[in-house]
Amino acid sequence: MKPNRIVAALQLAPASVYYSALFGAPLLVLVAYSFYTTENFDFVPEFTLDNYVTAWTSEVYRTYFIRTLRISAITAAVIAVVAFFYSYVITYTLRAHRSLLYFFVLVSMFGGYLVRIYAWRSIFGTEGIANSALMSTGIIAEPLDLLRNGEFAIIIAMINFYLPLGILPIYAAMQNVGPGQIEAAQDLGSSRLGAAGKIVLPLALRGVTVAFVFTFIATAAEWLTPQLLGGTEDQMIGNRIAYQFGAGFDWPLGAALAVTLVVVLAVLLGALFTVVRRWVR
Amino acid sequence: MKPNRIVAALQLAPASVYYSALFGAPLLVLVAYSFYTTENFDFVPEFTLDNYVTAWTSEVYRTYFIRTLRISAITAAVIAVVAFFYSYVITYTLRAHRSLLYFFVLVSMFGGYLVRIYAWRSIFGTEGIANSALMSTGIIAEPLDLLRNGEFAIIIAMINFYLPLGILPIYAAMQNVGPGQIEAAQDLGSSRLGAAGKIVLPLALRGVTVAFVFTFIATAAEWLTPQLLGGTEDQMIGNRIAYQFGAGFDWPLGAALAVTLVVVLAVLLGALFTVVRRWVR
Amino acid sequence: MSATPDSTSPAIELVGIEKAYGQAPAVRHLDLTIAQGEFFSLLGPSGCGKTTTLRMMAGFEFPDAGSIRLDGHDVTEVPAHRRQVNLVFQKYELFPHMTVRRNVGYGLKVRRVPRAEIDDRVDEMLETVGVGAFADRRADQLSGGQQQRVALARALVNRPRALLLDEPLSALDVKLRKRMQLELKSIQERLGTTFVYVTHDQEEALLMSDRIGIMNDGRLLQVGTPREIYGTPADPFVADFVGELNAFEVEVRKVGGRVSGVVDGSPVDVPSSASTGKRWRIAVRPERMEVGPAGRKDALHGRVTELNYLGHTLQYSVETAVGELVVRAGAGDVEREPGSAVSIWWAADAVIDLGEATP
Amino acid sequence: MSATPDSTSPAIELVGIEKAYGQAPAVRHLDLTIAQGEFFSLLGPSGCGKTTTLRMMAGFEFPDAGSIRLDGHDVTEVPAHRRQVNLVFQKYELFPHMTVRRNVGYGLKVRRVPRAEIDDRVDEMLETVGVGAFADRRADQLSGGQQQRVALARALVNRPRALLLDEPLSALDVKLRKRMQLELKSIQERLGTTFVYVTHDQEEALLMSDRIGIMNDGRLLQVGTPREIYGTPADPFVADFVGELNAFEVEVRKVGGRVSGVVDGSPVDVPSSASTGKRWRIAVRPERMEVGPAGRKDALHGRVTELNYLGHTLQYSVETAVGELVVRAGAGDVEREPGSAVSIWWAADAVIDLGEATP
Repeated sequence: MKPNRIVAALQLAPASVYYSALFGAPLLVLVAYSFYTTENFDFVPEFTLDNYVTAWTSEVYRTYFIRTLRISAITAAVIAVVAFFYSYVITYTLRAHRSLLYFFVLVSMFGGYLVRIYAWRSIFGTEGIANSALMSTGIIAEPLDLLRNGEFAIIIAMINFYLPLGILPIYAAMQNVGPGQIEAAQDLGSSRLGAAGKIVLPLALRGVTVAFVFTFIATAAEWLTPQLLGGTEDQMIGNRIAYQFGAGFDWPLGAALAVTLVVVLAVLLGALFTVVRRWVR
Repeated sequence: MKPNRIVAALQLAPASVYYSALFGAPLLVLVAYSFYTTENFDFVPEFTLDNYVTAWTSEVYRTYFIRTLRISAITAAVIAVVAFFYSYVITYTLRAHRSLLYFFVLVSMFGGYLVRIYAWRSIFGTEGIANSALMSTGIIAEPLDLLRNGEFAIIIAMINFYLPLGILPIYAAMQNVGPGQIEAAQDLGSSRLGAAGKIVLPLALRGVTVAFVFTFIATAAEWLTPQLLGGTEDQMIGNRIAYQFGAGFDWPLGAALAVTLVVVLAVLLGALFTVVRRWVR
Repeated sequence: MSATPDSTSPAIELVGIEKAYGQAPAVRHLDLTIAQGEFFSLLGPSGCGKTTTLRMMAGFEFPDAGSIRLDGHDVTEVPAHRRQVNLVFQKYELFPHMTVRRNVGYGLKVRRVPRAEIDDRVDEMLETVGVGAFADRRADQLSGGQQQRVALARALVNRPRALLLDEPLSALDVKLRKRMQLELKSIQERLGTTFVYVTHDQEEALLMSDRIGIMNDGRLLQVGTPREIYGTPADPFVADFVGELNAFEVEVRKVGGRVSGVVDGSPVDVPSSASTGKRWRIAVRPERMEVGPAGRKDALHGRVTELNYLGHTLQYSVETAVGELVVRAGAGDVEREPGSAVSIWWAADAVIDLGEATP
Repeated sequence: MSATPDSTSPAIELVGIEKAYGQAPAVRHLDLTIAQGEFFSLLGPSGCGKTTTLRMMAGFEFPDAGSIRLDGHDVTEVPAHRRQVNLVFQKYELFPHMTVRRNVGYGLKVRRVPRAEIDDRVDEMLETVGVGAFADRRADQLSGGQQQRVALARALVNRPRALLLDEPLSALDVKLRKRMQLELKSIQERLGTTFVYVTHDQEEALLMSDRIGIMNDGRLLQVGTPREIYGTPADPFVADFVGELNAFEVEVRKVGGRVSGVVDGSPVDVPSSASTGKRWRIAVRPERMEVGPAGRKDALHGRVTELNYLGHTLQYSVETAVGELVVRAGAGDVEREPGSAVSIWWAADAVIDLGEATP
């Protein structure tokens, strides 16, 4: 009678399986590993909480976690603000070119990480362009620490890399707010800026929140950028996790760190969503 | 008189500068470096074509280039096909859930590369799950080469990682083809499959081409996945470039390889666009 | 695959059709027979179930209960692409990447009609609907009216057993819509194809249809010719939806030996079904009411509150004892300025019976 | 910030307005004066420049040349948010995240009107437009008609010097549109606010307006009352766009001492401007033509090709020597079946002069 429903169910199945496999399975494996015991560089399925004890009590890891959250929060916040204005301008002011400008955003999501990260290295390196330029013009006498590899360099580079990720959801949300609604606000006496704040921001707030969350998660899980730009000291928790899965060869500890990161992010972002939802009401 | 135009120009400026800086500048730096001479582990600005001679004549690099193009072409082709069907299903068949399913796609673009790459390593590793499972069930007696780290593993993992990138443009293109047009084709006697082939595919072809090109470029520039999954032998040109910029410390040769890759990709994809455009007419 | 209709059976029969979406019923126990060659309209407000009914005829929706017959054959479960009916969509749904000619030839090509025959039939149909000059344009380069014609040609060229039209003119502007109404009607008469036409515009339905079915809330309330629907509506909803209406209550009494309605002291004609001592609900169309100088006997008395000029007619709003009445008069008639006292009366056959008033 | 209009100046004056987008002129040398308290409509087909003109009055577009005065003050360069006019948008453009009350109060809040006064004025205005019951609903939970009323209230609550309306009823269905036309008109009369109303629907413009300006192709062709526009159109475009028209050519000759047009051997009345020996183009509205039995002298002769029932009227298509004419008669008149021979005539004052025929 209703062949469409059966067909739909059959077609939904592969997608569900695909996404459970993609996200659910690795996480389960990770959770399982985090309770394994490490013996002589081998992992045995004996239940232990040791990995979590190490992950939570070690001063070293706490420093990494706090640095990671700080870097990600700053990066995500800057991206949310910049992405809002970028989306606003391409959606309303430069409406005629918006497809092209949006295409730029998409392209820059995956275009040449390799080239760009080396460009950043040459800017922020020990002998980097940033310091050399300032020194040669006589503005500074000695290389500034800020402009060397380190937290600042990581944040600047990650803002550059993840900005498109922040633009996507905000741009999408703004497509539902017609220029007509902005005109209506102007007609009623709001300036352009007033309309942006009172009409566009509330209506696109969900997109802004999603942008913050996306970039927060993505940067908190980063290990490549800090590895290449962070020097030896200013690395993030992702580097410790990668190390335990790689050269460190302590997968259970790596898994416990990863699970801890996931839980911390979930709690923080859950709180954020609650606050935003209340604010919107 | 027309304050909006001036405002628009002022607002367009930062975007233009940003994107020229993002793409143009690194490329120019790269091209410049590729003509530098390497002397005693230092690079001096003396014009030479030696780097290009090495890049183009060395048997080793040719092997890397060919392997890279083969891997990327297969990956991009599989992604284009799978992404078309995925987009088709979420746009038309599962219309009611399409926002959710599209959200899945977006999330999976950046969610947990770290976790997933280690999951793939555990599947395809020397002692990987794929071989162990088949051997323990007695289907095979010895580990299959195919299921070890290598080209096959790279392709499978990259399809998984870059599929969302392929879905984005195809999904976007399909949003312009209403379900009404499919119904019109059915009303005129086409089956569901016929309508997909005769109406949806031609109308979404631009999106399919863009998906192929995006994923081709992105995978051809990859060096991380082959480094982690490709074993020592089956690496891609990106690994050689990264090596020359890193441990190899021969930036001019690395730059010449990168410029060569960009040129080869530009020529191949230019040809593809020409063919597609002619076919559509 | 002959396209000649089987003239011994009705074109379309719907028997006991029921259709619900989840808990919400869309069509409730609908029976309907449409004759060969008829121009039949389904008329009703948005959400009344008319489009769902049409889509069940087309094979895009399937009834939960009941059956659909096309030329006498049961097609209840036959999907759209194997049903010999064609649909003209509200938004045309042309294929933008094809020329007009390829759009129109699509259905014939899918059905593997020989190339030469396709060309002939497409050309002929493009001439019939008047877009022969645009045959090699791309469909997305046409104006709304031209797209409408191409959509019509694309459906008609397949010689369907019935042509289904889903508000095909609603996207056109007033002037063009009026012209297309007459053209559609004349094409239908020339080809003799059965047309099932869905619309929410009562003027359109009255003008074009042989018969009209009025739907509301999933139910088919009345089926009849335009004159029946307009003149003797079977139901207060029908009366109000088709044409404008002045509805009011009168007290039914015997006045001078005749059963009359009494309003404001004056007797007015009531339907023969009205019984003495009850309150009865009647209605009179604005153009059936006459307006004249105050003081006339056996008339309603009132005062003009508004006079609107509609070009071809004058429209009065008149405040009376039964409420504000709308009256239309020819533009050449004597004008009564706002504020003037007037009498309003009507012929006995202008009264529409809406039944006993509910207290 | 008193909202009382300055009654010594016109509400709005446009002087020599020119506006082009790139090379495409949108408005060409437009002069227009709209009086205080007037209901003025700008009527024309889509793309005629009427919306651009309205948006220049609102301050969303700025003229390339010419000036705009509001209550006598030059506002040509004043942007929308500092102009004391308000616009009702075609798609309403309510703020979906706010309640009805907050939507309507938005303009007052932005202008820092005291909280208590905002509440009073919003409540009063919601009652005026009839959506008091929905004050605390979210704007996106309303029906189309309710949204329309809220949009009106949101603009009117600011007591604008003029209210600009951009096809505000075009998204509503027929029945609701007709009701809202009368309501809008009555609200305008009650408040005495100057309304500038953009529409492409000639019936709407005739019904509601004190005066109408007809635009085509960026030019203002005629400004006048509905009767002037309909009865003595200044231009063939106006004649055709406002109301339906039977236009044809006659040969002007002296017949029995009088200057007459001769068609098919019969003399017909021609405008006094017509000169003997020329071919003249005249037009008669369908409802001004009379149809009667064949054989009448001094009439056109023809054959009925189509008879359509429109409820309140009958519409004939009649094939004559000057082409197919459309004639409307009251629904109560004697009916002439398709195929019958008929005469068609009209009163002398029914003739619309379209000027000398171009050979």
